[in-house]
Amino acid sequence: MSLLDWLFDGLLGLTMLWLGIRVVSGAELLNTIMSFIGLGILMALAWMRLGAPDVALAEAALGGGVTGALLLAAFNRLKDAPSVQTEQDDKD
Amino acid sequence: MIKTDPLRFIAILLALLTIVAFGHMLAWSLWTLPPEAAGLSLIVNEKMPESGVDAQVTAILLNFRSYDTLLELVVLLVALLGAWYLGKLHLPPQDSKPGLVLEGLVRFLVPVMILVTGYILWLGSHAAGGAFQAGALLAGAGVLMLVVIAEKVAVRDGVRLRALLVAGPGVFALVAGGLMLSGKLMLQYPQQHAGSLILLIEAASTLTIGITLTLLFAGGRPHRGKTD
Amino acid sequence: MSQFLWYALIGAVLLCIGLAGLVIHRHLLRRILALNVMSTGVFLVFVALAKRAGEVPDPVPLAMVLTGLVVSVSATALALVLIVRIQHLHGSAELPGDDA
Amino acid sequence: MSLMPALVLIPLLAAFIAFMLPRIARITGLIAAVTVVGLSLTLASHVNTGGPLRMSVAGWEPPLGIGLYADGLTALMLCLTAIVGLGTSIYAVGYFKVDRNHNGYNTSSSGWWPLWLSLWAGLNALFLTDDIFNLYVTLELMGLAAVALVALEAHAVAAATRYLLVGLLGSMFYLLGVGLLYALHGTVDMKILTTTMQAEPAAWMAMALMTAGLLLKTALFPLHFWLPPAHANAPAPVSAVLSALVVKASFYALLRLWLGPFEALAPDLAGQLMGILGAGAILWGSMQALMASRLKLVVAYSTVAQIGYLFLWFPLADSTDAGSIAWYGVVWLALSHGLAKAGLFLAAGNILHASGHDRVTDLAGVGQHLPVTLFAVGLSCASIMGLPPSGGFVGKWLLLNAAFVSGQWWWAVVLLVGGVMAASYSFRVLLHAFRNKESKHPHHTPHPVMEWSALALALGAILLGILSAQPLELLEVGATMGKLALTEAPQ
Repeated sequence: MSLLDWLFDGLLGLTMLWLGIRVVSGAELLNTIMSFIGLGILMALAWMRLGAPDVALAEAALGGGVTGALLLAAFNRLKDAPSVQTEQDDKD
Repeated sequence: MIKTDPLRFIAILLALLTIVAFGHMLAWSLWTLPPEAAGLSLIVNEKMPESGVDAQVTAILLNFRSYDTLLELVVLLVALLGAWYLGKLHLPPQDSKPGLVLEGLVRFLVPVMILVTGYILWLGSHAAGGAFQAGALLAGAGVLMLVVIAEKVAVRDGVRLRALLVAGPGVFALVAGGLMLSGKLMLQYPQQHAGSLILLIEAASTLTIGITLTLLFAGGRPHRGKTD
Repeated sequence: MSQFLWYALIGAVLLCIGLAGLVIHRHLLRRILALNVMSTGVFLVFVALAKRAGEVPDPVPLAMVLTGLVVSVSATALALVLIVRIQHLHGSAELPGDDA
Repeated sequence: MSLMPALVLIPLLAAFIAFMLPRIARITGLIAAVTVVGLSLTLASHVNTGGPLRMSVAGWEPPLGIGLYADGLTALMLCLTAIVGLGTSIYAVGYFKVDRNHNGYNTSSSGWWPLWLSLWAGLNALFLTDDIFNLYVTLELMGLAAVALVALEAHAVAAATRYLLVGLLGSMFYLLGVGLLYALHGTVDMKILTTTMQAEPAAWMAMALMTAGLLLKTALFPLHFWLPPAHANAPAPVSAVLSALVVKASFYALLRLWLGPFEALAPDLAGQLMGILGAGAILWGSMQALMASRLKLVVAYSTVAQIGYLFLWFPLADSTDAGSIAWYGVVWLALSHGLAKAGLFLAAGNILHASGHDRVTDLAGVGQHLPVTLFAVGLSCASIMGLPPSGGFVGKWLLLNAAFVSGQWWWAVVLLVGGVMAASYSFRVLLHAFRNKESKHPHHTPHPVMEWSALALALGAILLGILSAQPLELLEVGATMGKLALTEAPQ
C-alpha cells in the first residue's frame, strides 16, 4: 500500500465521515439531503477502490441518484403540503 | 433543547453513550476478524463455467442465489403497491415552464439513456453491469421525463402498465415454475439455456425496476385510464 | 491497519452516526436519512470485508449488497410516501405523540 | 420435492394476477388460499412419515446455493399460516365487499389481495428457508407487505410509519450480524454455521446484533411500543394476520437461530434475561390490556403479553430434562395463540363493523345482535386464558411442568399471574358484551361469512387442545430438542 494509496483512502474515508455527520447534524433540511447524495457518490468511489465496480455503479445509480431524487421529491411535497388536496382513492 | 425537555435530553444522552459503547465493541470485533478470508470466491470460480454467464456477481444474483433476487423483486413490487394504495398520483404542479434548452436537452438525453440502459444490461453478462444498474438508469430517464415534460407523459393505470410492473418477478416466477414442471428443481436452468434464460429475466427485471422506481418517484397511483 | 479494515471501521462509524441521528431527530425525513446513512455504513462493511479475499473481492457479499441496496431503496420510497401522507393528515412531518 | 417451492410460488403468482387483473383478484386469492392449505397439509404428512425434507434451490448445494429445509416445526407453522390465511381470506371477501365510507373507515379493497398474497408468500418463504441472508430478504418482504397493509387504513398511517421505521432498524442490525457471520465462516447456511460456530468476539457481536434485530421485530417488551397502535388501527383482517402470523414469524426466526448457530454460544445469562423480558411483557401487556378503552387495543396488548409467554422458553431451554417439555409448550402456545388471536381480531372487526365503534364500555347489545361473533370472542379468550381443553391450556400446562421439573419455579409464578390477568381482561370484555340493551338495531349486521370465519378460527384454537396427540408427534420430527417425555417426568 503506497503512500499515495493511503493518502487517497484516508482522505476519502474522512470526507465520508464528515458528510455523514453533516447529514445527521445539518441545520437546513435541504443541505442534509445534498450531503447525503454526496455521501452516496463518495461511497461509490470507495467501492471502486475496494475493487467492486458493479456494486459501485449500482450505489451511484440507486443510492445516490434514485434515493436522492426520491428525497428531493418528498422534500418538495412536504414544503408545499397543505395546498395539495387529498381525496380518498376510489374503488377499483 | 435542554430547557424545553430535560427528560428527553437525558434519554438522548444515555442513548448516545450506548451507541458509542456499541461502536467500540463493533470496531473491536471487526479488528479481530482474520485478515485473509477467501470466503466463497473459490467455489464460485470453480462453478462459474456452469453458470451460463462470465460476470461473477451476475452469476450469483441470477443463478446461484437467484431465489434471493426473485424475492427482492417482489419487495420492490410490494413497496410500489404500498405507495399506490395510499393515494392518487399528484404530478408536481408545473409552476415553472421548462425552458427551451432544458426541454431540448431532455429530448436528446432520454433516448441516449435508454440506449445506455440496453448496453449496461448486455454488459452484465460478462462485466460490471446488469439488471439493477440498468433499471436504475432507466428510472433516471423516467424521472427526467416526469419532471421536465410531465404533461406529455401519458401514464395511465391499466392492465398494460400493471403487466409491465409485474414483468420482472412474473417472468422470474414463471421460469421457476416452468422448470419445476419440466422435472427440474426450482430455478435450476438447463445447462445450455442458462445464458439466454438469465438474459430474458434480466431484460424483464430492468423494465420493471425502471418503471417501478419512476412511479415511486411520482409518489402515487396514476389516474385510471380511459381504456380500462 | 490494512485498506479493508480502514473502510470497515469507516462503515462502522457511519452506522453509529446514523443510529445517533435516528435517536436525536423527530422529523421523519431526517430519520429516513439517518436510516439510509446506517444502511450505507452496513453495506460498506460488507464490501470492505469482501476485499479480504485478495485483489479480486469475494463476489457473494457483493451480490448481497446489491440485493440490500434494492431493498433499502424500495423501503425508503415507501417510507417517503407515508411521510408525505402524514404531513397531509396531521399537518406535521413528525409522528404524533412521539416519545422515542 | 417440488412441494416446498410451490408453497412460495403459488401465492406469488396469485399476487401478480390479483394485481394485474383486479376484477378477478378475489377468485384468485381464494383459489390460491385453498391450494396452499392443501399443499401445507400434504407437506405435513410427508414430513410426518418421511422425516425432514431438504432441498437446495437451483440445484446448487449450500454453501454456494440456498437450502430449503422443512421439519416438524416448519410443517406446523406452515399449517398455522395456511389455516389462519384461509380463514382471513374468506373473512376479507365479506369485509371488503361493503363500502364503508359512512363511518369514516375507508379501506381500499383492491390493495388487500396482492399485498396479502405477497405477505403469505414471504411467510412461507421464511418458514422454509435454511439460509440467514435469505431470511433477511423474507423478513424485509414480510415487513414491507405488513406496513403497506396497515397503511391501507387512513387512520393507521402514523402507526404504519413507526412500524416501518422499527422494522428497518431491526433488519439493519440483523443484516450486519449476517455480514459478520459470513466474514467469520464464509457461509450463510444455517446447518453449516451450526457446526462451524465457535465463541469469538465477532460471533458474540453477530449473535447480539441478530437477536436485537429480531427482538425489535417480535415486539418483545420494552421494544413493543410500535405494535399496539399498528395492530389496533389496521383493518380487521390485517390485524388478525399481523398478530397471529407476522410477529410469530420473527419469533420463529429467533428460535431457528438459537437452536442452530447460536446454541454453542448462548450463555445462560442471555436466556435468563430473555425470560425476564418475557415476564415483563406478560405483566405489562396484561395490565395495559386491562386499562385499554378500545376492544382492538385490548386485543393488541394481549398479543404483547402472549409474546412474553413464548420467551419463557429461553431460560427453560438450558436445563437438560425440562428443555424438551418447554419446547413443546412454547410451540403449542404459539400455534394456539395464532388461531385464537386471529379469531379474536376478526370478531373485534365484526363488532367495529356492526356498531361503528369498539369502545369496551359500550359493548352492550353485542350478545343480542352478534351471537356468533361473541361466541368466537368467548372461545378465543378461553384459549388465551389457558382454560382446558383449549390449546392454550396444553401449552401453559407443559410450560408449568417444565418450570417445576427444571427447578426454576419463579417462571411458574409468572405463568399463573399472567393467566389470572388474561382472565381478568377477557372477562371485562365479555361482561360488557353480555349486557343487554333495548332493541337498538346496529348500523348493519356484518356479512355472515365474516362471523363464521371468526368462529371457525376460534374453534381451531380449542380443537388444538383436544386433538393435540397427533400434531405433537409431528413436532418431534427433526426436533433438535429430542423426544418429549410426556408420560414420566424425568427426575
